[in-house]
Amino acid sequence: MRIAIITFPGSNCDYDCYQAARHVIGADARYVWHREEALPEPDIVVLPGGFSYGDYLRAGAIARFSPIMNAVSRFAEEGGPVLGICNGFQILCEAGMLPGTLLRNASLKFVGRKVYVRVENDDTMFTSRYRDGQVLALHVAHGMGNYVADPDVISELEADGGVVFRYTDADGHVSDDANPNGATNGIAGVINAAGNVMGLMPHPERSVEALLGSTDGRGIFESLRDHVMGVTSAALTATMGRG
Amino acid sequence: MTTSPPAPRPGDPEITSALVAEHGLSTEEYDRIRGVLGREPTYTELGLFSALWSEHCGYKNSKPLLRTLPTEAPWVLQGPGENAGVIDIGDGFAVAFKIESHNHPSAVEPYQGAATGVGGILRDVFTMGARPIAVLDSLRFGSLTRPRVRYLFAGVVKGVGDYGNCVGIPNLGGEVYFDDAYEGNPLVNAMAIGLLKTDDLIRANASGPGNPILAVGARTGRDGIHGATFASEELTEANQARRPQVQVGDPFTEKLLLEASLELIKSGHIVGIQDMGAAGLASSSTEMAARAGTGVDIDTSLMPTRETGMTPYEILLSESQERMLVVAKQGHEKDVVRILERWELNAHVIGHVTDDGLYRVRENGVVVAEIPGEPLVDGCPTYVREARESEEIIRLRTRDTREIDRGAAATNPTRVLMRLLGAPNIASKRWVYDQYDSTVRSNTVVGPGGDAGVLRVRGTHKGIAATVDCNGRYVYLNPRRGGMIAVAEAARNLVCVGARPRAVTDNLNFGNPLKPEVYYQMKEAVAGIAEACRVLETPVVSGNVSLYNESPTGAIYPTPVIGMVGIVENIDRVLGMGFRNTGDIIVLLGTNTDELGGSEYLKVVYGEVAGDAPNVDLSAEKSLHNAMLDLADRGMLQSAHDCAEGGLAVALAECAMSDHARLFGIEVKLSDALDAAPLLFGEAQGRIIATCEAS
Amino acid sequence: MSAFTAEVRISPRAGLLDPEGNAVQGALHSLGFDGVEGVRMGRLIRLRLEADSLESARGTAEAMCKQLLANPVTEDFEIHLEDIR
Amino acid sequence: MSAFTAEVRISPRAGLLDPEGNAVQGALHSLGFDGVEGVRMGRLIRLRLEADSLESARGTAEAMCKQLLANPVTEDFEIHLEDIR
Ligand SMILES: Nc1ncnc2c1ncn2[C@@H]1O[C@H](COP(=O)(O)OP(=O)(O)O)[C@@H](O)[C@H]1O
Ligand SMILES: [Mg+2]
Repeated sequence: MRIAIITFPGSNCDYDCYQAARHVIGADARYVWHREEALPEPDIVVLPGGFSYGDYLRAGAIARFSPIMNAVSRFAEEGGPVLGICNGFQILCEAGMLPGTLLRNASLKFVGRKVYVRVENDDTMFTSRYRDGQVLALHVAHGMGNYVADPDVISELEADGGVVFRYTDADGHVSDDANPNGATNGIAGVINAAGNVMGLMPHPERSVEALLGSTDGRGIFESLRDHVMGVTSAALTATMGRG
Repeated sequence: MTTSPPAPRPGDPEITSALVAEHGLSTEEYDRIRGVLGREPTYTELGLFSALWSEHCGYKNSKPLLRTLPTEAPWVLQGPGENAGVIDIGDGFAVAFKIESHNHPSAVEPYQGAATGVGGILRDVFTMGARPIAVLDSLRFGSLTRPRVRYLFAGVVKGVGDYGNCVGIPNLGGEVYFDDAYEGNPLVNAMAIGLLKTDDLIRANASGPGNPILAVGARTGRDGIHGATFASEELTEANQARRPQVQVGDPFTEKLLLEASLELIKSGHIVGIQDMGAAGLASSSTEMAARAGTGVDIDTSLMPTRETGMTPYEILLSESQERMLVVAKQGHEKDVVRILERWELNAHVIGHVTDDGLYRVRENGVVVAEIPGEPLVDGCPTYVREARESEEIIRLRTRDTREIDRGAAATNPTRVLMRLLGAPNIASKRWVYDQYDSTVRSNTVVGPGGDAGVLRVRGTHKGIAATVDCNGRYVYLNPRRGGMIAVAEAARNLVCVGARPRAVTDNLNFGNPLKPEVYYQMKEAVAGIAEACRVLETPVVSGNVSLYNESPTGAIYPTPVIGMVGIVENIDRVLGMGFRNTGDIIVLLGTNTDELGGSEYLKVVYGEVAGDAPNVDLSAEKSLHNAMLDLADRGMLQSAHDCAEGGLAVALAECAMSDHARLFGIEVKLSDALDAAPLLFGEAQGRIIATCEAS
Repeated sequence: MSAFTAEVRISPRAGLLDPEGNAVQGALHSLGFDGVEGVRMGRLIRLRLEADSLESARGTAEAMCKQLLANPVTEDFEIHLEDIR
Repeated sequence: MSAFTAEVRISPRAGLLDPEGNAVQGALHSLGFDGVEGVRMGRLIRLRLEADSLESARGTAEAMCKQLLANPVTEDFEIHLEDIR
């Protein structure tokens, strides 16, 4: 399984994603510099967190014009899984690959701490290893995670399983206190209608080892591995059948 | 190569005694400059001497004291004098670290002042070939009741956070104190730690005559001209007006510089690299040459500038941020430029290394400064000043604290405990560190909020622990003891997480050294630090001096901040401060004593700063640390926390409440024959609260 | 060719939440500026550009806003040009 | 009492580095807007306030800028008022 991790100038969680993908999931992880025009035939593309272009103007606004983004959007159009984490989520929104946008945190302060999120849709290629209602302990670290979209977009997301993660307390209850950034309805992660592009503000890649306090983030990478392996073996069967 | 002495540059001001004084140079110093040159200096040369012979670069009032600090141990790979100190941690890895102050800039513009402070210290670390892996911040402000203080506090924290967060370096801890003594002159000290393969260590030398010198990174503007001199005098109304233009940080460019520099160092195309920090191009180029015993020949008209019409004087002294000076191997310029361009950075050759030992600056080829390099860098006169202890402090120290204590602790211990827990100096600092990313790079085992931060070292079974500490009130009451306590407490914080203390970086924040009372504090505090570092086997490998920390309200508390790094041999044995299981046994390692001097109790309940700083027995401290490490290593402990401000009662409460999602109750029996106040709230040193399983 | 300065004023679209504006308004109230309402935080971008005519400068500036400077989903913009040559 | 809208235009002081402006300028160039120079990023704040007169509204707005809205060390501001009642 090959994971392409796109590195923009200012990305700083590319290393964490690489380590998680390679050493925890055992994937063939590769960094792809944003100036490249082609992807190295990956099974999965990850847009990691950080501060691409310093978050200047708006988070993700400049990065989305990077040459590699054409290839990323083609990859997504063909159904390839694209995961945007934190700044990666912001880039996907700016690029129009996910609905809505991420404004400054309601507190106007950067927030770096442990949060809890509830799995709202376990029927995706990113979350199949979780159960609906499961509460995960993950870290957030962002200044612009306040998810907003037009009211009808929000209703649609809510109705169609577009909301994948929601901030809650440790017991799975939604509250203002549990919401680190003021995001509408406590939305922490969303997925596109086709089900292959997901963005989230918390960092699953930082919660994959018990030594560091939580392994709750592994599920996303493991779900993706299941998805890729499933597809691959089906494709294999199909080829052999035709032969 | 011989050149005729530089002629005055058209447009430069004439050198008068007033101009010399404005450059912070005394008449004797000016005479010495004329002696070095054998003629009058040009304006450009005056600027160079002024910067390099400032306190900030030349350490003129602190060098004799600094020489008394222990700096050696078998594990020290690089002691003071380089961009950062470096220690060996085994398994082929080394750790580089240093602390730096940005007090004056933060008093003027808290956000940019703090941000650029973090930027500078990160560059000091990665120019050693080390990848920055942690930032710590040590902060002091006046009383939070004042709006200006709240503005400074909020701005500084945001500045520290935004910069480190953007570059992607986790914050591992720090400290924040509030006291009127820092009103008008906040302290902002930032420490950075980097990890490197021992083989990748590089020193900032301009060796090899003929080698090209390149300016890399941001363009040069007029920001911060004379920042080094500004940092070397008191903040007054008068110099507020001619203070340097604010330096603006660009963490985005810093991140690119970081990656590019590490790649350059690995590439073998360069011989040395240094940040253009305080006194900018002037100090970086002269220091690199001095270390190598070479000379340099640079042309300021080749420096890329951001503003028009900049003079050599301005270009040499600008403190524009995110710039580096690189000495490449001759013939490898193109490779260097290629690497930098990939990181979207610019590089320009501005001169070359020479073998004549001269520091030569040109403008469009015309020599505007030519100074023997050695005296410029090392010839700054040093002074041993008059030292005299302040009568007032002697009076405070010798006050009987039992007469101040009117029995609050005995009558209502609960109420006192609640007040102490709510006091700004003791209350949780979450408001601060929740604005910092402490988990990026996925190595943080213990983040801010514990006794010390701990990172694992990938590819080994080890961890690196770090803390910053200083109780300025103790140093004020008794500078020698206060200095010792700062070191002892830092070491104790490290052993509490299971790390063996290894080395120190110190930031000596003091007032005006020309005042005998202030110089006395420096001298005594440094003596205390030196002694404690000897006994605890933690040599000083890097540091920084920040003097003239005064404001209209007087000198700050003498505040020698100790940054200490320790090694965890077995990362699975790391301890936290919070209690773990109901039923665990709480034990106190160390002894309660009958001391209340300098305590938070006296300050919070009675508004008094008085009595002697707590006694410290360094050899007992050392035994305590060894015992603690032994217990940790055998896996016999569940948690450990040192007793600091607020004493035993506060420390116990902190252990019980460290995880707000999981609160514990406690039941302890104290059998000492002590009054309630010293027993519960005294700040006796050398105490650790540990827990172990009941069996 | 002529040179122009452009001032681009970007503001959050009416009706859209403006957390920063709310926070600033709260801060103004607590400083005693009670009569202040409807605080909206936007961006001001100033730049110089070359173009043949005012119309073509406007066209360029609009294109820059649509493509990059303003977020089409959440922000509105106005362009103010001045001929400086 | 009358009501006013105030538009506060805040920009980085001349000579100070503007890293955000540099990044935006670089992005504009790489999008093909070559003739763009001197990009400076500022802030635009719009609000409504009550005051007896235009002068008193200006006084209030200036006080707000000095105390909170603009950074006196790094930014310059302009105030534009309009009477809306
Ligand atoms: N400025 C800061 N930045 C990051 N962490 C901080 C800061 N100030 C305090 N902390 C963290 O808060 C905790 C308590 O600080 P302090 O009371 O100074 O502890 P101690 O007395 O053990 O040194 C420590 O873990 C410290 O690292
Ligand atoms: Mg402390």
